[in-house]
Amino acid sequence: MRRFWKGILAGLLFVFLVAGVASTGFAGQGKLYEMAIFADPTTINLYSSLGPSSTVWNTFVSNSQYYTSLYGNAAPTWAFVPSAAADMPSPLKEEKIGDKTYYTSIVKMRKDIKWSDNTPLTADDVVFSYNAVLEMDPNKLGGNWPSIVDPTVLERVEKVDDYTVKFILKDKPGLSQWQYGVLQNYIVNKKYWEPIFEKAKKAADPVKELFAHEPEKQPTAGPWKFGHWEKGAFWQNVPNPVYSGKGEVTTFYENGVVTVENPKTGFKWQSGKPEGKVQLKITDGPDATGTLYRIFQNQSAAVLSLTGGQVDFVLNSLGLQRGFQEQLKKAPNVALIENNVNGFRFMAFNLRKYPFNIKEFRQAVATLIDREYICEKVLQGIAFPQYSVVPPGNAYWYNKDVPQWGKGLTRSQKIAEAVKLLKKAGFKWEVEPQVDLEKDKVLKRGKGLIMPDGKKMPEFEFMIMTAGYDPLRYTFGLNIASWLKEVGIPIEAVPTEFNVVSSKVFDEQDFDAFMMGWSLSLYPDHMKFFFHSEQAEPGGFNAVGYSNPDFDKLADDFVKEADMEKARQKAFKLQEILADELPYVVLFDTPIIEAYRSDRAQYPYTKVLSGLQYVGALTSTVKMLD
Amino acid sequence: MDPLLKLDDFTMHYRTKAGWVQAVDGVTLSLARGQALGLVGESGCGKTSIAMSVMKLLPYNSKVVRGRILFEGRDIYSMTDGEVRKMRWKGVAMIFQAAMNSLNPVYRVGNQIVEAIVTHEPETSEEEAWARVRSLFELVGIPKERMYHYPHEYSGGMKQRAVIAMALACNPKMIIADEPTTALDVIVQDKILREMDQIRRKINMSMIYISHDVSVIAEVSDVVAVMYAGKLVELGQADDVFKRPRHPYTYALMRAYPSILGEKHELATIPGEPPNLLDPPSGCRFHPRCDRASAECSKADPMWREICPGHYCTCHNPVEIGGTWVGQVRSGKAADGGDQLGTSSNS
Amino acid sequence: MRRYVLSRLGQVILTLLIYITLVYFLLQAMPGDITQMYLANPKVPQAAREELRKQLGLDQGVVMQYLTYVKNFFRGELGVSFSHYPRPVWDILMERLPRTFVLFLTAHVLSFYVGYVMGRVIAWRRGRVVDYAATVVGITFWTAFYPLLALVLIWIFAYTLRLLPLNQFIEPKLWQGAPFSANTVFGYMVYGGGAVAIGLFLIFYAFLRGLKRTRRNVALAWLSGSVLVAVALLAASRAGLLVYIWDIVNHMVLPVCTLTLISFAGTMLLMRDSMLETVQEDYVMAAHAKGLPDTIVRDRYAARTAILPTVTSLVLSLASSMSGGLVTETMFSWPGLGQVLFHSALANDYPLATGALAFTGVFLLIAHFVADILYAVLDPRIAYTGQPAAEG
Amino acid sequence: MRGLSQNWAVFRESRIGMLGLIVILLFGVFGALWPIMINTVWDPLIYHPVVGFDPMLLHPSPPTKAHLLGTDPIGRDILAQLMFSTGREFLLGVLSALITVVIGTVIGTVAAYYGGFTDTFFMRVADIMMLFPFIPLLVVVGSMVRLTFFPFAIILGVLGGFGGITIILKAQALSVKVRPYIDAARVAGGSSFHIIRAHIIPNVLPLSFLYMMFNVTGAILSEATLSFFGVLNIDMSWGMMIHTAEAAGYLFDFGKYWWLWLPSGLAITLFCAAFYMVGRGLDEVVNPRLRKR
Repeated sequence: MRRFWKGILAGLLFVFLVAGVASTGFAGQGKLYEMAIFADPTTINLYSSLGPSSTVWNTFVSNSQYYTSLYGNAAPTWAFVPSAAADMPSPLKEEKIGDKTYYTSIVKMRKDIKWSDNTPLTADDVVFSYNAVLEMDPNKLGGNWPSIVDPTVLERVEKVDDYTVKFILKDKPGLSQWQYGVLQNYIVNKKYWEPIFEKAKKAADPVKELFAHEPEKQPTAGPWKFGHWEKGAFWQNVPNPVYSGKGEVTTFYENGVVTVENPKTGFKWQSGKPEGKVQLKITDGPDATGTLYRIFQNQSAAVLSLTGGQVDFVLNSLGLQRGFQEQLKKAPNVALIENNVNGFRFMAFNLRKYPFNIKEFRQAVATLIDREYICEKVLQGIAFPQYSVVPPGNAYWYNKDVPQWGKGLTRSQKIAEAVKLLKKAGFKWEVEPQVDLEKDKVLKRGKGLIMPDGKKMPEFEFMIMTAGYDPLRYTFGLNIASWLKEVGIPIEAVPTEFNVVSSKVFDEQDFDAFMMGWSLSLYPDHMKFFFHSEQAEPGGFNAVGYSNPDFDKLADDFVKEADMEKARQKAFKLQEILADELPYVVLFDTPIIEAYRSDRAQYPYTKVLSGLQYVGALTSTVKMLD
Repeated sequence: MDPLLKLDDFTMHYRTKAGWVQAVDGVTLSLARGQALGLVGESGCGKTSIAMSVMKLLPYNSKVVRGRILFEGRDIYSMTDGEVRKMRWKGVAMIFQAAMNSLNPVYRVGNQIVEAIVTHEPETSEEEAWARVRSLFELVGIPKERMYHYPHEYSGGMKQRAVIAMALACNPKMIIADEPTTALDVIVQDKILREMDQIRRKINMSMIYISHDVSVIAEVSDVVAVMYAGKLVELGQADDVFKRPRHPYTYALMRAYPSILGEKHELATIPGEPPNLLDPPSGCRFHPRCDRASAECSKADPMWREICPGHYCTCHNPVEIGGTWVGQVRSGKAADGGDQLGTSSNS
Repeated sequence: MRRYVLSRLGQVILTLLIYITLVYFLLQAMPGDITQMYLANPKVPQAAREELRKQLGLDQGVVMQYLTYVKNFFRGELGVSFSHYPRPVWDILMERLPRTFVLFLTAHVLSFYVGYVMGRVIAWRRGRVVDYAATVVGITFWTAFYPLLALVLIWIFAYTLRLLPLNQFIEPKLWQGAPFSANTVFGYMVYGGGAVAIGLFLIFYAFLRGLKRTRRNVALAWLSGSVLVAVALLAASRAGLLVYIWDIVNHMVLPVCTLTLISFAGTMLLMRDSMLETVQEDYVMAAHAKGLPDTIVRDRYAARTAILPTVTSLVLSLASSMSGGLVTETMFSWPGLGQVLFHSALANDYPLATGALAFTGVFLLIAHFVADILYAVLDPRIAYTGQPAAEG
Repeated sequence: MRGLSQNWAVFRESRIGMLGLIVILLFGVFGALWPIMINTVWDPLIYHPVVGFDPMLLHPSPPTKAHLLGTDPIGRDILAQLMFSTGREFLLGVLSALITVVIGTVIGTVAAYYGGFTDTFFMRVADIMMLFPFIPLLVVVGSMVRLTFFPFAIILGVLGGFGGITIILKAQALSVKVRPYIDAARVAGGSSFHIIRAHIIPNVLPLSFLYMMFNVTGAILSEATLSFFGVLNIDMSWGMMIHTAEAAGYLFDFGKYWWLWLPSGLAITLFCAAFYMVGRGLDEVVNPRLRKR
C-alpha cells in the first residue's frame, strides 16, 4: 500500500516536472503569424489540391499563399484587377487561324515579378501553366480544373514576347469563363514543373503520377513559400525573400476605382479615374516572419488556444459558433468580427410531381414560413432571413426588389394569404382553416386539403437535417412543417442524413421536398446551374426539375454576357423570375463569426463577404504587433 | 515447566447475517513440549477453528469472546503483527486440511520452502536454505531434484510430503496437522502418519493432530481431546479415552468407526444431525442425540470434571462400561507428557 | 504443438478473410460515393465525374472490385485512398500508426498497472472503506462521459492552470526547424523504449531473481538500471532527439492520464474479482501461516495467480490500441488511426476506411493468438496438449 | 437454484449493488414525471424537449423559476429534455441489452448443448464480432447512414449478442450441461428443446441478467458518444444535449454555461454507474466465489 502511494507520488512529481520544464510558454512571440485549422491539408501539390481531393484547408495553407495569377479580385470589394498582368486584357477579337475562327486576346504582363529563386516570371511560365493543363486534359485532372482552364473555351495560350501572351479561345466566353475563369488560373514555375509533367506523361497513369509529386522545393511568386509540414500537427510557410509585391499599395476610392502602385519597382495601374475619398489603402507585406498553421481536431481546443494566445486567428470556413462568440466577447485581447456570407439555405419541392408543380402552392408555402420569427426569436439573430437566390452580401449582384412572400405579415395574415393563394389555384379543404385577423388567432386548423384535380392530397415527406448534424436547421425544419400543417398541408418532416438526401435528390430524383444549403461563388452563375432545364436529368444540378424556356434563354444569355453592367441587369431579372416561381423557397443564412488576437494581429480591413477566412486571413497584409 | 500451548476458556464466535455462530465455546486444554494431542470430532464441531485461532488466522468476521491462548506463556491475541509473524512457522507450523492446495501453483515447490526459511532466518543465505530443503526432502522421502518442480507436477502423496517438509522447514516447536491425510488413500495415509510421528519423536516436537477419523488420532496421539458442537466434551490419555470412553458422544464416535485390528463390533451410527451453532441446544449440547439423556441434561450445562485421574469429561450421565476397546492405541507412554495434562475446571 | 499452431493459423486466416469480406460489403452497402463530393460544386462537369469514377475503379462491378481488393490485401496492398488521392492507404496508416501506438500503449500499460495495483489493494482490504471508495470512484470514472471528462481536464490543467500543453501532440514552434519528422522520433521512442525496457528487465531479473534480495544486489540492480537509462538518455540527447522526445512526452501526459482515469477501473474490478477467489485458496492461508509479510502474501500468492484473467484483457486492449480511440484523438488533437477511420467514413473514402478496419482486425487476431500463448507461459498448469483449448 | 427471496437477501448485502439500485429507482421516478409534467404543469409549446421555445427569455438562459435548469442555445428547457430523455435512455439501454442477452443466451445454450458444427460456427462468429472495433465501427456506420433510435438500439443489441457474451454464456451453459440432472432428464426422455428450456436456460439466466446490466451501461455510453459526434439521427438524448451545447460552441468556458453540460453529463455518468453497480451487486449473487465466506 505504501509502495503504491509512493508510485502515485512519483507519478505526480513527474507530471509537474514535465509541466514545469516544457510548457515554459511557446505562446505568441515574435512576428510569427499563427492560425488554427481543423484538418490536415492533403497535399502540397497545386494540381491535386485543386483536383478531386480539393479541401478548403489546402486553399488556406498553400494555393493562394504561393501562386499568383494574371488577374484577381481585390478584396474587400472584389474588383477585378490585374495581378501578374500589367493592364486589362485586350478586347476579344475574332481571328482566323488556319481554317478555324477563334477569339483572341492579348495580355501584357508586369516585368517586375520574380520567382522565389530570383528568376523573373515571364510569358513562358504563363504559357506553360495553361498549355500543360490543357494537354493533361482538365477533365482528367478533375476537381476545379475544368472550370478554371475550361477546355470548352480555351484552345491554347501563345507567347508573343517575354512579357506578352496571347489567348486563343474556341468560343466567345462569358464573364464566368473569362474574367472569373481562365484569366484567374494560377501561374506555376515552368523550369520546375516541366520535367515533372514530362515524367508524368510517360507514366501509365499520368494524372496519378502528377498528383503524387510533392513540390516542396518549387519556386513561388506569391508572398510565401513552403516551409515545413508535420502531418497532423502543423504546416509552416516561410516568406518568399524576393516577393515583388512587398510594399505595393492598393488604394480603393469612393467611386469604386482601384489603384495599384509599387514604389519599389515603379509599377502603377488604375482601373479608372479616382474620385472621392480614399476608402481603404492596403500595403502589401508580408509583415509576419512566417505563417504557422496549427492543426486541431476540435474547435474548443482551437478557441482555447486563441484565448490562451497560442494562435492569432482561427481559420474555419464555417466561422465560430455563437457560443464562442458570447464567451469571447469578454476575453481580453480577443476581437470578434461578423460578416455576411455568400450562400443560402432553402426548401424545395420536386416540381415533377403534382401538386408541387403548381406555382401558387409554392407561393403559399413561402408565405406561411415565418423567417423573421425563426431568425430573430428562435435563432436570436444568429441567422438572417433571405428571399433571393443571390444573398444581399453579394451587393453588386443582389436584387433587393424581388417579391418577398409573407414578409411582415402576422401569423393569421399569413394563413389568410396562403388560403387565398391556394384557393386561386383551385385547392379545397374538408375543413377550411379559419383565422381571427383581429386577435391574430387560429380559430380552426385546416384539414384534408383537396387538390385542384379533386383528389385528397396525400401525405408527403419533407427531408430535413438530423438534430445531430445541425440542431438549428433541424429545428427550423420542424417549425416549417408545423406551420404548413396548420393550413392542412399534409407534410411530414423526416430527419434524414445528408448523404441520403443528396443521393435521393440528385442521383435518384426520388423525393417530395427537402431542405438544404448552398455556398456560392461571387459571380452568380449558379442561377443557371440550379434552374436551367438542361441540368434537370439525374446527376444534374436542377434536381427540383424546374423548367421554364424563358428562364433558360435568359440564363444562357446571362452567362455569355461579357459586359458587367448588362450581366447585372440580366441577373436581376433572373432573380425576379426565381422569386416569383419559387423553384427554391429561400429561407435564411447565418453570418460568419470570426475572432482574432487584437494584441497580436492588425488587419487592414475586417469587413468582407464571407469573412477573413475567405481571404486566407490576410497573411501578407496583416501587421504583427510584438 | 510451562506448557508450550495453553488454551484458557477460549471462546470464539463468528458473526453472520443470521447471528453469532458459537464455533468454539470455553475450550480449556494445554499441550506440553514433545507431546502429541489428537483433536477429534465431527465436521463443523470447531476443530479447525481452534487450529486457526492458534495460528491467529481467523477470518475478519470472527470474534474472540472470552479466554486466552498462550504460546510459551504469551497471549497471542495481545501480540503485535510482527510478533505473530515471528511465532508462525518458527513457533507453530501448520499442515493444512487438503494439503495439496496449500502449495502456490505458480512457484516451484523448493522456492516456497526457501521463502519460508529466509523470511524467518534472515541470517541464512539462500544457498544454505536450499541445502536445508534438500535435506528436508530426504527426510520426507522426496527425490531432491523434485525441488525445482511445480506443484502440479507432483502426485498427491508427494505434495503431502512436500507440505510436511515445508512445515518442518523452520524447526518449529509445534505443528498443527489439520486432517493431514484425509485426501490420501489408506495405505499412503498410514505410511505418512507413521513417518510424521517418527520425525516428531526424533526432533522432540509437539503436535496437534486434527481429524474426524478416530483411527488416525488413535494411531499417533498421546492425549486425545474430543469436541462436540464447539465444546470440549472429553479429554484424557489416549489409552484411557479409547479404552474407556466416558462421554456418550465419544462412545458413539468410537462405535461409528471400524477398528482395523481390534475386535469386531457392529458399526453404529449417531442418530440426528449436529446442532446448529447459531442457537445450540440448552444444557448439554449433545442431549438431543444422546441415548442416555435425562431431564437434567436439557437444563443444566454439565460441569467439566475429572472422572478419573487425567481423564476429564462433561456429562451428567457418563458411560460406565469398562474395558471397551474400540480403536488401536499406540503402545507405550508419551515421552514426558502423560501426567502433565494440565487442566482446570473453571468453565 | 506444430500442428496446433498450423491449424490455428489456418483459422486465423479464414477468420481474417471473413472479416475483410464483411467490412468490405458493409462499407459498400453504405449510401453515397466519393464523386458526390462534387455535388457541392456545380461547375464540375459530368465528364470529370466519370473520369474520376474510372480512375478510382468505381466503374467496375462490386464483385470485381472486391476480388481485386482481397487479392491485393493478401499481397499487402491496401489500395489508394480516395480522399488523399493518390496516396496509398498503407502510407496513411503508417503515418498514423506510431503516434497512435505510443500514446495508447503507454496509456494502456499505465492504466493496467494502476488497475492491477488498486485491484490488489481493494481485494486485500475487501469490505473496508478503501474498497467501497475505490470501487465507487472507479465505476464513476469508468462510466463517465469521456468527451466531456476530457474537455474538463483540458480546461483545468491545460487552460486554467497552464500546467500542460493545450492539445496537439507536438509543439509546432519547437518542431518547425526540426531535422527529423515526428514519426522518426516516435520510432526511436518505440524501439529505444523497448530496448531499455528489455534491458531493465534483464538487469533486474539477473540481480533480483532469487528470493533473498540482499542490499548489495538491490543496489547493483538499481545502479546498473540507472546507468542503462542514463546511457539511453545521453544517446538521445547526443542525437539531438531528447528535446523532441521530451516535447512528445509532455504532450502525452494529459491524454494518458485521462485515458488511465477512465479505464483503470476495468482492470481494477477484474483484478479484485479474480483475487477474491484466490485469497480464499489454501495456499494463501498457508502463506500467512508461514509468517510471510502481508505484502508478500498479497503480491506473490494472491495477486500472482489472480493476474491471469487480467493479462488476457491487457493483450486485447493493447491490440485495440491499434485502432486508436476516436474520442481521445479528437479531444486531444492527436491525429491517429481513429481519426483516419472517422474522416475516411465522412468522406466516403472506402479504401481508407476498409484498410483501417482490416488493419485493426489483423492486430486483434494476432493479439488473440498471443494472449493464448501468454496465458500458457504465465500459468504453468496449462500446457499445450496439441489440442485446441476447449472453447470458452 | 435458490429462490428469488434468497437471491434478494444476498443482493441486499452488496452495498454497491444497493446504491446502484437506489439511483436507478430515482431515475425511474424522474423519468416517470415527464408525462405527468407535460400534461399538467408544462405548456408543450414552451417545454417540449425538441421543438419547445420560450419567447420570454434570451437563450441559453441560466436557471430561472420557469426553467429550473435553464434553457439550451435554441431555447428549450433543459429539465424537460433531461426528464424526457430519461425514459428514452431506459428504453434504449434495456432494449438493446435485452436483445444482446436473449441472443447470447439462446446461442450460448444451443452451442453448448449441441456442440459440434453449431458450436464452432457460432464461436467463430463471436470471434469475428470481437474483431470489430466497436465504437469506431458504429461511428463509421453512423456517419454514413445516421441511425435512428430503434435501428440503433437493435444494432447495438445484435452486435453485442453475437460477440463475447455468447462465449461467456456458453461456458456457463456447458457447466450446467454436464450436471447429472441433465443426463437424468435426457434418460427420462425429455426433448432437447425441453431440456434447454427447462433445465439449462434457467441456470444460465442469472448470469445473463448480470451481463444485461453491464450492457445497459455500454449501450447508453455508446449512444452518448455517437450523439456527441453527431452521427445519430435521434431527436433528443443526454448525449444529444451535450452535442447541442458543443456544436453551438458552449462547451468552452465550463463555469459559465454549466447548466448546458453538467446535468446531462452527470445524468449519463450516474445512470451508467448505477447499472454497472447493480451488475456488480448481482455478480456477488451469481458468482458464489465472490461471496464472503
